[in-house]
Order: sequence, then C-alpha cells, then structure tokens
Amino acid sequence: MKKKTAVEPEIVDVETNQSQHLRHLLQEMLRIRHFEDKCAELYTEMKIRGFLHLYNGEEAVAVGVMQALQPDDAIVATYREHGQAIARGIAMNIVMAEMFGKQEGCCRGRGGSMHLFDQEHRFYGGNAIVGGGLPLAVGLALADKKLGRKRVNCCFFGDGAMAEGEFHESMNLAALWEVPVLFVCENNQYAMGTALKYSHAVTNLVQKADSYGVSSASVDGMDVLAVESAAQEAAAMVRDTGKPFFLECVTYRFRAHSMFDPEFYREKTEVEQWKQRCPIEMLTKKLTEQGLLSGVELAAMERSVVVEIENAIAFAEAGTWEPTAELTRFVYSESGVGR
Amino acid sequence: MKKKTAVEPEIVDVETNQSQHLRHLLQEMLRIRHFEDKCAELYTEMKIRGFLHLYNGEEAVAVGVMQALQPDDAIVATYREHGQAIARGIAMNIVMAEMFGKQEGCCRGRGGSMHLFDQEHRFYGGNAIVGGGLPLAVGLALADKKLGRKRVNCCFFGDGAMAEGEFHESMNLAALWEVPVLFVCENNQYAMGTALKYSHAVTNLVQKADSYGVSSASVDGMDVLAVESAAQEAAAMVRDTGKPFFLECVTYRFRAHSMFDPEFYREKTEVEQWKQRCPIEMLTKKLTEQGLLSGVELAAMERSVVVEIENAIAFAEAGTWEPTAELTRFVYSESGVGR
Amino acid sequence: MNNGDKETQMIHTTYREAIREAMREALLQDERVFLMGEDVGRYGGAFGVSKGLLQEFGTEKIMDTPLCESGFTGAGIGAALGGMRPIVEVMTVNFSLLAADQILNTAATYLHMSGGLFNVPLVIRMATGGGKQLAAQHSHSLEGFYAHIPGIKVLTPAVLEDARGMLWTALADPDPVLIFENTMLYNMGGEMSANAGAVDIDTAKVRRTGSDVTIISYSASLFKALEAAKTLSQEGIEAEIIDLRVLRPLDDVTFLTSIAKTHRAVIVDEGWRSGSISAEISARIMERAFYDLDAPVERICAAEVPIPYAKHLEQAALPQVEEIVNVVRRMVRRNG
Amino acid sequence: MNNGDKETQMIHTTYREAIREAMREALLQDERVFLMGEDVGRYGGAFGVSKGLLQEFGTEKIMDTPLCESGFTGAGIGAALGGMRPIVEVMTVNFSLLAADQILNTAATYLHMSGGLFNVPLVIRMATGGGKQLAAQHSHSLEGFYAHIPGIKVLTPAVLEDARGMLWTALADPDPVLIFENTMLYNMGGEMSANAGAVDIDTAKVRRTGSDVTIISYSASLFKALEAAKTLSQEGIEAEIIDLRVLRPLDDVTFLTSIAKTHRAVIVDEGWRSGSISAEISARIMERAFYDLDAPVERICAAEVPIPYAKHLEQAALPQVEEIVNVVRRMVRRNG
Ligand SMILES: Cc1ncc(C[n+]2csc(CCOP(=O)(O)OP(=O)(O)O)c2C)c(N)n1
Ligand SMILES: Cc1ncc(C[n+]2csc(CCOP(=O)(O)OP(=O)(O)O)c2C)c(N)n1
Ligand SMILES: [Mg+2]
Ligand SMILES: [Mg+2]
Repeated sequence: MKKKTAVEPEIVDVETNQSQHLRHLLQEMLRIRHFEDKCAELYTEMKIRGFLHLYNGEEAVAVGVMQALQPDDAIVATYREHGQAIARGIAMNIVMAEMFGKQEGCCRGRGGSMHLFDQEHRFYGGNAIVGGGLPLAVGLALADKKLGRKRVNCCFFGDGAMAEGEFHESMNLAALWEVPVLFVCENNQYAMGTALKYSHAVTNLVQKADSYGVSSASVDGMDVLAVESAAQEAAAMVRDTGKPFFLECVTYRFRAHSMFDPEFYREKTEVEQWKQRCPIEMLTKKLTEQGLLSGVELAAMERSVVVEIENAIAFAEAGTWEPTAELTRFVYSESGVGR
Repeated sequence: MKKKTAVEPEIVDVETNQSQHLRHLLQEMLRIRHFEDKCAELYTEMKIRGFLHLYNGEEAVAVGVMQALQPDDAIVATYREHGQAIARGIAMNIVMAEMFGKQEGCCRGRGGSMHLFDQEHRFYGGNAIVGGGLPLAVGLALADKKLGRKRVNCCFFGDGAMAEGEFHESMNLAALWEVPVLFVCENNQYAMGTALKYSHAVTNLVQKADSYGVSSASVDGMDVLAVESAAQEAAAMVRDTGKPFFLECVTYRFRAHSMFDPEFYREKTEVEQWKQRCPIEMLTKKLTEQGLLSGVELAAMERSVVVEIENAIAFAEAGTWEPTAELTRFVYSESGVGR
Repeated sequence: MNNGDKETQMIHTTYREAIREAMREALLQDERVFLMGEDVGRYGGAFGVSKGLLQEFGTEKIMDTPLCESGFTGAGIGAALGGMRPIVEVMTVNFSLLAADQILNTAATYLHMSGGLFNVPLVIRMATGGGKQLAAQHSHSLEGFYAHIPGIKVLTPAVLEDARGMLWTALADPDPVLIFENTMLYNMGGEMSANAGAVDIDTAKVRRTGSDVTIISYSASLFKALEAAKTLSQEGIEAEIIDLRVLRPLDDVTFLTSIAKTHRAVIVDEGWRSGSISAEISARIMERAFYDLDAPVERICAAEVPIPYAKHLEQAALPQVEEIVNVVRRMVRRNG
Repeated sequence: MNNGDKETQMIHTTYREAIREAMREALLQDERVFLMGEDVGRYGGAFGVSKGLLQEFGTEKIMDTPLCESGFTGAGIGAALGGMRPIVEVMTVNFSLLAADQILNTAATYLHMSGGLFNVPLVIRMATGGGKQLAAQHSHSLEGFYAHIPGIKVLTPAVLEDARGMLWTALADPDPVLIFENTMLYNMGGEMSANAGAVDIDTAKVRRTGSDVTIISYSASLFKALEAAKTLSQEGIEAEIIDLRVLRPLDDVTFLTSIAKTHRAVIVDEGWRSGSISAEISARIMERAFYDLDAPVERICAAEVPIPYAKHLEQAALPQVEEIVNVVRRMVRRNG
C-alpha cells in the first residue's frame, strides 16, 4: 500500500509522519492504560477515594476520537473520563492531584475522579449523572451555531445512557436545530451489571440515530485506527454541515465497573475473549509487524509513560489541602469570575 | 362487498348489526362533539373553569379505539380526555359535574376537566403532565403480565408528547419487557402552537416505534372505521402476544388548544381544509349515501344527544359543593380504602 | 440602560408587559440573549408573556422548543457555558420537575464541581402558583422547594418594578437564576416609571411600614398581606410588610430589623407548609431574634394538599386575606 | 409474620442485611411484591442491598431496569395501580430528581386528583447522604426536600430494627412511601431480635433520655447525636435524643413533649440548612413550644454547598459530633 523510496521526500515525510502518528496513538493509549492501572493501586492504598471508574480496554475510543478534534472543539464526558481527559491533553499532574483531593488538582480537589474539568482544553466535565451531559453538549453546539463558530461539540456517553429520556430529547433537539454535536457512544456492552440486551429492546444502536434523522456509523472500538478514521469523517461532517452525527464505538471494559463491583454479571471467559482484542496489544502487534516499532522503542515508550505517571503522583502527593475555611467558595461566582 | 338477501338470516343479522354499529359510532362521535361544544359555552358562562381542552375534530380516534377495548382493559389518557371518557362509557352526568367542580363529579370536583378518573371503566386519568401517563400504562401492563391477565392497556398521548424523554423510556420498557400496551398517538399535528415539524426532527412518527422494535401502524384518524379496524387489529395483537403496539392516528383539532389560545400559529384555511374531513360529516355522508341513515334518524340521534347533555348539565347544576372542611381528605387513603 | 428624557414619565403597564419589556430590552441590548421554551414563539407564550417577540426578533432569538423540559433546560446550561445568555422559559414550575435533575445536579453544582472553572449564566423563568382552578398538576408553588438548593438564585418578583427590573440583573449574574412569576399577577396593572430599569436581586424590601407586627411575604401573597394590613389599620394595628423578593440567597437582615421594632412576625407563603420557605424564615427568626419576640412567629401557608380544582376548595387551600387579618389580630391582641 | 420459636433469639446483622431480609420476607409473603431498579438483580444492587435475591426469586421478582428513572418509577406507579406491590429502588436520591415529576405530579397527587378513587401503594427506596467522597452529584440528602410533598410518606430508618421493619409497614401502606437509606449506615452492624418484624411508621422515638436538652435527629446523624450525648454526659449535660424516623408525616408530639421537659432543642440534619426539615422542626417548636423554651432552637446542618470530593472538605460540609457538643454545651451553659 505504502511505497518506501528515498527519492520522493514528500512521501517519506508523510510516511514518517504516519508512523510517528501511529506511535503517538500507541503512546496515548499506553498513557491511559498505565494511568488507570496506577489509579486502581492508589485506590487500594486509599490515596484515591469515592467512585473510580476505569477505562481499561476502551482506550482506543478516547484516543481515536481525540485525533479528530481541534483545540477549540468542546468535550463533554462522563464519570469514566480519565481517558478522555488525558487523551485531550490535560496534564496528568492536575488530573492525579484532583483525584488525591488536592487543591492543585484541575478542580481544586472538589470534583474528584468523576468531575474533571479544564478550561484550556474546553473539557466540560466529568458528569456523574448518566445522560446528564447530553443536553449540555446540545447547548454548547447551539451557542456555536448562534455565534457562527464552526466547532465540534463531542459528547461521550455509554450504551446504558441511551435508555435515558435525555438521550432522546438531546438527539431530537440536535437534529431539529441542526447543531454540531458529535455523539460518541462508548458501547462497552454493559451499564454497570446490565448487559445491552437488558437495557435496550433494540440493541442495534445506530438504528436509534436513524429515528432522529441523525447520520451515524458504527465502528470497532478496539481498533484505534478505525475509530480515528471514523471520527475524522464524523467530525468533518459535523464541522462542515453543522449537523449532529452519531458514532457508535463497540468496545469493552476490561475492569470492573467501579472499585466496588464484584462482577457477578459477566463470565470471566467473556472478559478474556475481549482481552484478546486489546486495543493496545493489537496496535503494538501491527506496528511491530510492519517494522514501525522495535522492542527498544516500545520499552522507551513505556518508560516515559511510567515516568510521567510517577511525576504525576509525586505532584499529587506534594499537593496541598485547600483550607476548609474556603469550603463555601464556588457556590456562587466570585467577583471577577464569569461575565 | 356485502350481500343483501332475505334468505340468509344470519347475514341479515350481521348486516343489521353492522349498520347499527355504524350508527352507534356516529352517535358516539355526536355525543362527544355536542358535549365539547356545550363545554365551550359553559366555559364562557364560567360554569367550567381552569384549563379546558376540547376534542372537536378528533372524535373518530377515541370512538374508533374504544370499540377495540374490552371492559377490563385499562385506559390512560391526557388532559384532552373528555372524548375518551365519554366513548368509554363514563356517564356524562358525572363528567359534567366534575367540570362544574361538584362533589357528584367523577372525582368529587377535585380533578376537573384535565383529571377525569373512573374505577368501573378502568379509566386511569386524565393526566395534565404531557407524557406523564406513558410510564403509568407500562406499569399497568406489567402488572397484567405478572398476574397473567390478558388485558390491553391503552395509552393516549399527543404528537407533542413524543418529544418527551418519557416517551422514549416507556416505549423501550414496554418493548423490552414485552408488556401489553396499546400506544395511541393522537397526531393532531400541533403541540399547542408548535407544529409537528418544530417538535420532531423526523416527522414520520411510526419510524420511532421501529427503533424500539414496536410494531406499528398509521391510520387516518378522521375516518372512524379505519381507526376502528386498525385498533381492533392492534388490540388483538397486544392481547394475543402480550407485546406493545404503536398506533398513530392522524387527526386535527378543530378548536383552539385550550380556551386561552388565540391560534396565531396556524392558518384559518388550514383549519377549514381539515374541517372538510370532519369525521362526523364523513360518516354521516357515508351512512346517508348507503341508505343506512335517514334525516329523521339523524335528527332523532342528535335530539337524544342534546337531551343527554341537557340532563348532564342539570345534574351538574343540581350538584353540591363538597364541604371545605373536607379539603384535606384524599391526601392519604382513609381506612378501608386501598389494600 | 438608556434613561434619557423618559426620566420622570410614568406609564401604565401590567406585570405581563413589564416582563415582556424586560425581555425585549435584553434582546435589544445584548446579542447573546435569546429566549427558548415551549410555545414562546408562534403561540406567543402559554401565558402570553412573549407575545410579539417572535415577530420582532425572529426564530433565532425566540426559539420554540419541543416538549422536553430536561433537554432544553440542559441545552440552556450548555448554551450559557458556550457564551450565550439564554432565558429558558418553563411553562409552569410543575413541569420544571422534569428538569429538576438538570437544575440541581448540573446548573447548581457546575461551578463548584469544577472548582470555580465554569460558571453558568443561565436564567430560567417559570410560572407558579394557584388560584386559576388548574388543579393538582398545574397549581403548585415550588419556589420554596428550589430555594433549598445552593448554587442557584431564586427570585420572586411581586411588584411591577421587579417584574421589569429583575430579569436584567439576573442576566448580568454569572450564576443560574430562577425567576418565578405567579400566574395571578400577570394581569395586574399599574403605573411604573417609563425608565424603570435594573433592580437589585439581593435584598428584601419594606412595602409598608408599621410598628405592631411584621408580615413577611412574597409574590402574589404580598398583595394579600397588603390588603390585610389595610383592614388591620382600621382597627389600629399597623403592620409592617416585607416583600422578600429573593428567596435565595435570603435577605434575613431586613425582616430581622423589622422584628426588632415590631416584636411579632407572621409569614404568608403560598407553598405547602411543611419544609416551606416560611419554615426557614421562622427558624431564622428563632435563631437570631428569639429575644426580640413578644409572641411566637406564625405561618400562613397553603394547605398540605395537592391543589383541588373546585374553586371553593382551591381558595380554601390557599392563604387568604381574612386568615391573615385573624392571625395578626389574635397575635397582637393576645400579646398586646 | 411468623415469629415461632425465634422469639427471644438475637442475631447479628447489618443495616444492609436487615433491609435485604425485609425484602426477602416481603417477597416470600406477598405474591404481589417485586423489586425493580437499576442493577438490583445481576449486579446485586449498587450498594449490595439486593445481593442474592435474583438467585432466590428470579427475574420476574427481581427486575433489572434500564437506566430510565422516570420511566421505571412511573411504571412502578402503574404496577401499583394494577394490583402489584412494587418496591422501586432508585440508586441514589440524586438520580431520583429524574423521577421527581412522577413522584410529585403523579404518585403524590393521584389519590387526590381522582377524588379518592385510586390509591398508589408504591414503595420507593433510595440511598442518600454524604461521607463517601462521592462528590456533588452523589452525596446529597434530599429526604427533607421530599418531605415537603403532601401525598407521600418519607421514612428514614436509622436503627437496625427500622431498617428491618419499616419496609413491611410501607408495603402495607395504601399510599406511596419513600424510604431513604443513608449510605454510611449500610455496613453498620449490631444485634437484633431474630423475630424483629414490622414497626410503626408514624412516630418518632426517644433513643436516649435526658433532661437538659433535646437533640432531634434522624438517619445517620442520629449516631453523631448519640456520640455527642456521651461526651456531654461526661460533662454533666444529659441530652435526650429523638430519632424522627419519619419525616412526613412528621410526628411533632414526641419532640414537643421532650422539649416541655428539657426546654432546649438542637436539630441535627444532614440536609442543606435553608428550607430543610430542620427548619420545619424549628418552626413547629416556635409555634407550639415557644413558651417552653429557655433558649432559641439551633440547627446543625450540612453547609450550603454542593458536597465536595476532598475528604476534609466533605467532612467540613457535614454535621460533626464536635459541633453538636459545642453547640449544646454553649446553649446549656449560657442558659443554664
Ligand atoms: C441518572 C443516573 N442513574 C444511575 C447512575 C448510576 N450509574 C453510574 S454508571 C451506570 C452505568 C452506566 O452505563 P453506561 O452508560 O453504559 O456507561 P459505562 O459505565 O458502561 O461507561 C449507572 C447505572 C447514575 N450515575 N446516574
Ligand atoms: C410536561 C408538560 N409540559 C408542558 C405542558 C403544557 N402543555 C399542555 S398541552 C401541551 C401540548 C401537548 O401537545 P400534544 O402532545 O400534541 O397533545 P395535544 O394537546 O395536541 O392533544 C403543552 C405544551 C404540560 N402540560 N406538561
Ligand atoms: Mg456501558
Ligand atoms: Mg398534538
């Protein structure tokens, strides 16, 4: 498919860029994977508390989709949003500090794992009400339309969320008003312990998009390249037409729903089968086979990830507690904040 | 299509029954129409107060659908439910008294026009929250399923209601749980002043039923015979399979949304056009043409309707006010009420 | 706001028109403002408040929404985050329960959850209150219920100046503001300065001065209190009447100051009694003016029933002038 | 309920198990009872309350619902009307706001709107409360908010016997009953009579007798009050502790009786202060025991902030034992 020749420098560049890009995708997924694993450890060490929902297995979705977004696009995510936050470029330091509850965290320790926010990256949370972010994304998109901005508002949500009334209302509004929302369904086949078939009478999720006249696609959410290219197309469509698009990413959560989940509801074998399709292993294999990644390079990559995470932990550890005297701040805006 | 011969008494019977039945349908629609017209008058006379939503133009829907229901089926309706109540067989007397606010009313005057209830006819309201009755119908159907009763739970709602999240949730639940709900959408093309196209991105409403895997049909809601036969089929299917069905009845409201509606949002000509398809006039014409209804018979029919309504008004007028000392009754059940 | 030469001119207006004018002005003065809600456009507003605005401002500014309270309220939050200044109209507070999640779990918490990063400059208007025989799903007064929630502000304009002026201040507020319009007030007419403009949304106001008792009220009940005060005055009892105006944050200084003078207080509130805003007021008086009191504070609230349709029952369920007179009379006489 | 020979036997149990046993018993004894909610079956319940019930009773009795709080709560109302006795589990009170319309506008009003024709024998259970660092969308205590609504009953079991016994009484009640389970209590263990059965859902209970001050509380806060009482006792201050148990209808007789003896009252409530159930209690004391009081009633409530994630901030937002001790000490000393 791809030609390798020294005489066509442009193609070489493309080629180099392309392989660099592939390694970038791998690195991004590794960053998330290792971050999540570390979070699980830190949870048992009681450094992180509350509800913790990890993204293992679903990395290709966040990483793939983020490639399609521009800096001024907006992201609305769920309580399982470390992956999105990291892939979007929010520094691990402040994400980790947030989960430690430190005031150096991205939300001063007030939000925790389920409520990551960032202005610079237009990261609008971190929403722990299932489906709660959907209308928000529609509203952000409406603002863009009104202000003539060609931006994509990317909203992540799960298969379970699609049973909520707010999914219906939001899809209808987005389609009716023709506003630029990229609806990304992370179909990991379970809503906590409730398998897709117990959540939805019709498990073909893209059919639901049809009923609102929203264009859609379904993609293998374990294949970061497939996700990326589907997301590129989808985002381009949203940006160009200003209309919504529904992208289903079929994926799987390797870990429990949260740290309290004994996983009664699924077979270990099912989990193992899906692990065979680990997005990171698949990409690693592909890159290795194509000679785009050596063992040394991979090790270096992993080392850099480990270092980044260690630094994040150190940063979080060194962080400070917001004085309790400040408890009642941020209930209302302080002067100077806001409009 | 139908043979008329004196030698086959059974067929004659059928025929007689059939023409009787057609006259019955006409009579039922006339009862509603005259009742509603009278309500409008009584409203200007301030005998009836609050919000009053009339059913003129939509009579064929309630009358047609009711033919398909058995005495032990349940009905869940909206705030525009006089037609359903009357077609279901609730005595006009107590409906009228209810709207007069008298304690002889079907709900002791506590409900009014928007909240008609009746135990004997399993009439579960009268619900003034748009979409609010939908989950209720699912629950009633669930009870039937659990208790092994083959009953139809018929839920009326408008085109506007279908934009509410509860529509989505209820359709999904009914389909998922396979419970016997007959969803009857009275698509009168407007939700107050909001035309269908401003309510729904996709105005083909049966497509929405598809997305839940719910069987559906769309029928001319101005043709009582069409509604009746569609409802018969639908109800039979619900009763036999225990699964939900979605029936769209395309109709039109001849009067304003409520007594406060100046009707800015639609053209008089549109209303006039639809009036050409008045369900009552159409059936009258058909019966007259087929020689099944004479002018004398029609006049007699109308007279009997007028008398029934006059009696209802007299009943309501003669009704009494519940003592205000009883105000706080029925907030909680009194002993003996309930389980 | 341009005052100009309208300075001293008085105009006749109604509560409905005053709100409409406030919206018109906001739409004219701030590009970011738009109105959305069910039937605000083509229909002209369920209560006629936005009548004519669609014709003047077009469908981009006056947006009819489908029936989906949670969806469009949430979209309002999103649009506010996206730089707009939406006015969301929810037809009545009863229907707002469908949006209660968005209001409490998103609008009210967003600034705090994000550690101060994102504020939500959203205004939500809704009709509230009983008295029109609309029965148990259209007649409740849940503004006190909403006043329980930190992170939002709750306004209850009673007088024309507030109907006219609160919206602008609410739009200028960086945080979510709920405005409750009692349906019984829409037709209320009166004189107002032609250049009436923004008003504060922090303080309660004394609407009548008196020395014998403090009657604390808001919204439509205020006028019942004022009427009661007239009758009482004829009997030599002078009531000081406080219009709360804002239920959250609650200005307690104004009524506490008044009670320091009158030593007696009655609260008139159209909400259900238990857990109402009137309970909060009584509790604050308990905590901060106990030793000022010559008599226990009393509350006149709606009966604890879903509001019935029949007129006589509905009226029996709502606070009435006569009851206010009786309660105050008894209180003052007994502890005179 | 079959007592038999278990009469005097004591068993060790937890709050969680007590509720589970109550559900088991109801499922065994009444054909019409079933449990539905998100993840009550295969997952075993978000807080493990229904663990094992699916295996014992099957999917007809233990129904996992999709995520649709309004839909399945409404379906619960319908099923109740259809002759069943549903127990609807809403994972936490925060999510119940999505069902607020069904709860207030349908469940609570149905009997009244229908003029007494149709009652709704529905039980809704939900988790409530803070203290587990679950932040601003999972930690609120809205039971007081719900207690504002006539037509429903609001139960807040604190002790094991109530966790065990209230459900049965709630199921026997003809009207909608909401049961709030504070998440901090699920792991609480203790001894309970093996034949513990139905308990009344009308009255408050005195959990500790004392003569110097009445501390009124409920749910998890009750244990903070009891702990505070121990400390206070060492200082010679004897607190009488009232467990409200039921927030609506509110049994005020029990606390008024206590106050007639102690002449002082403090309310401890995990809800936000303004417009809380504690405000209602203070207001009732004002109205009906004003002349019994030696000091103004005080309230110890949650800070008026969305609950923050960080532990120290969360704890600072919630009522604490130390605060109770301090408030009572100051109150008693000052007015001793
Ligand atoms: C409105 C609401 N209901 C219930 C919950 C509890 N809950 C948290 S996550 C979850 C499952 C959501 O499943 P899905 O949307 O598929 O997302 P996933 O967790 O699989 O990523 C549930 C039921 C909640 N947070 N919000
Ligand atoms: C939840 C809710 N939102 C808004 C209203 C106000 N309202 C009453 S009827 C109506 C229009 C409903 O339209 P549709 O469902 O098509 O029924 P139709 O009146 O046409 O029969 C609206 C917006 C309401 N009663 N309930
Ligand atoms: Mg999922
Ligand atoms: Mg309609």
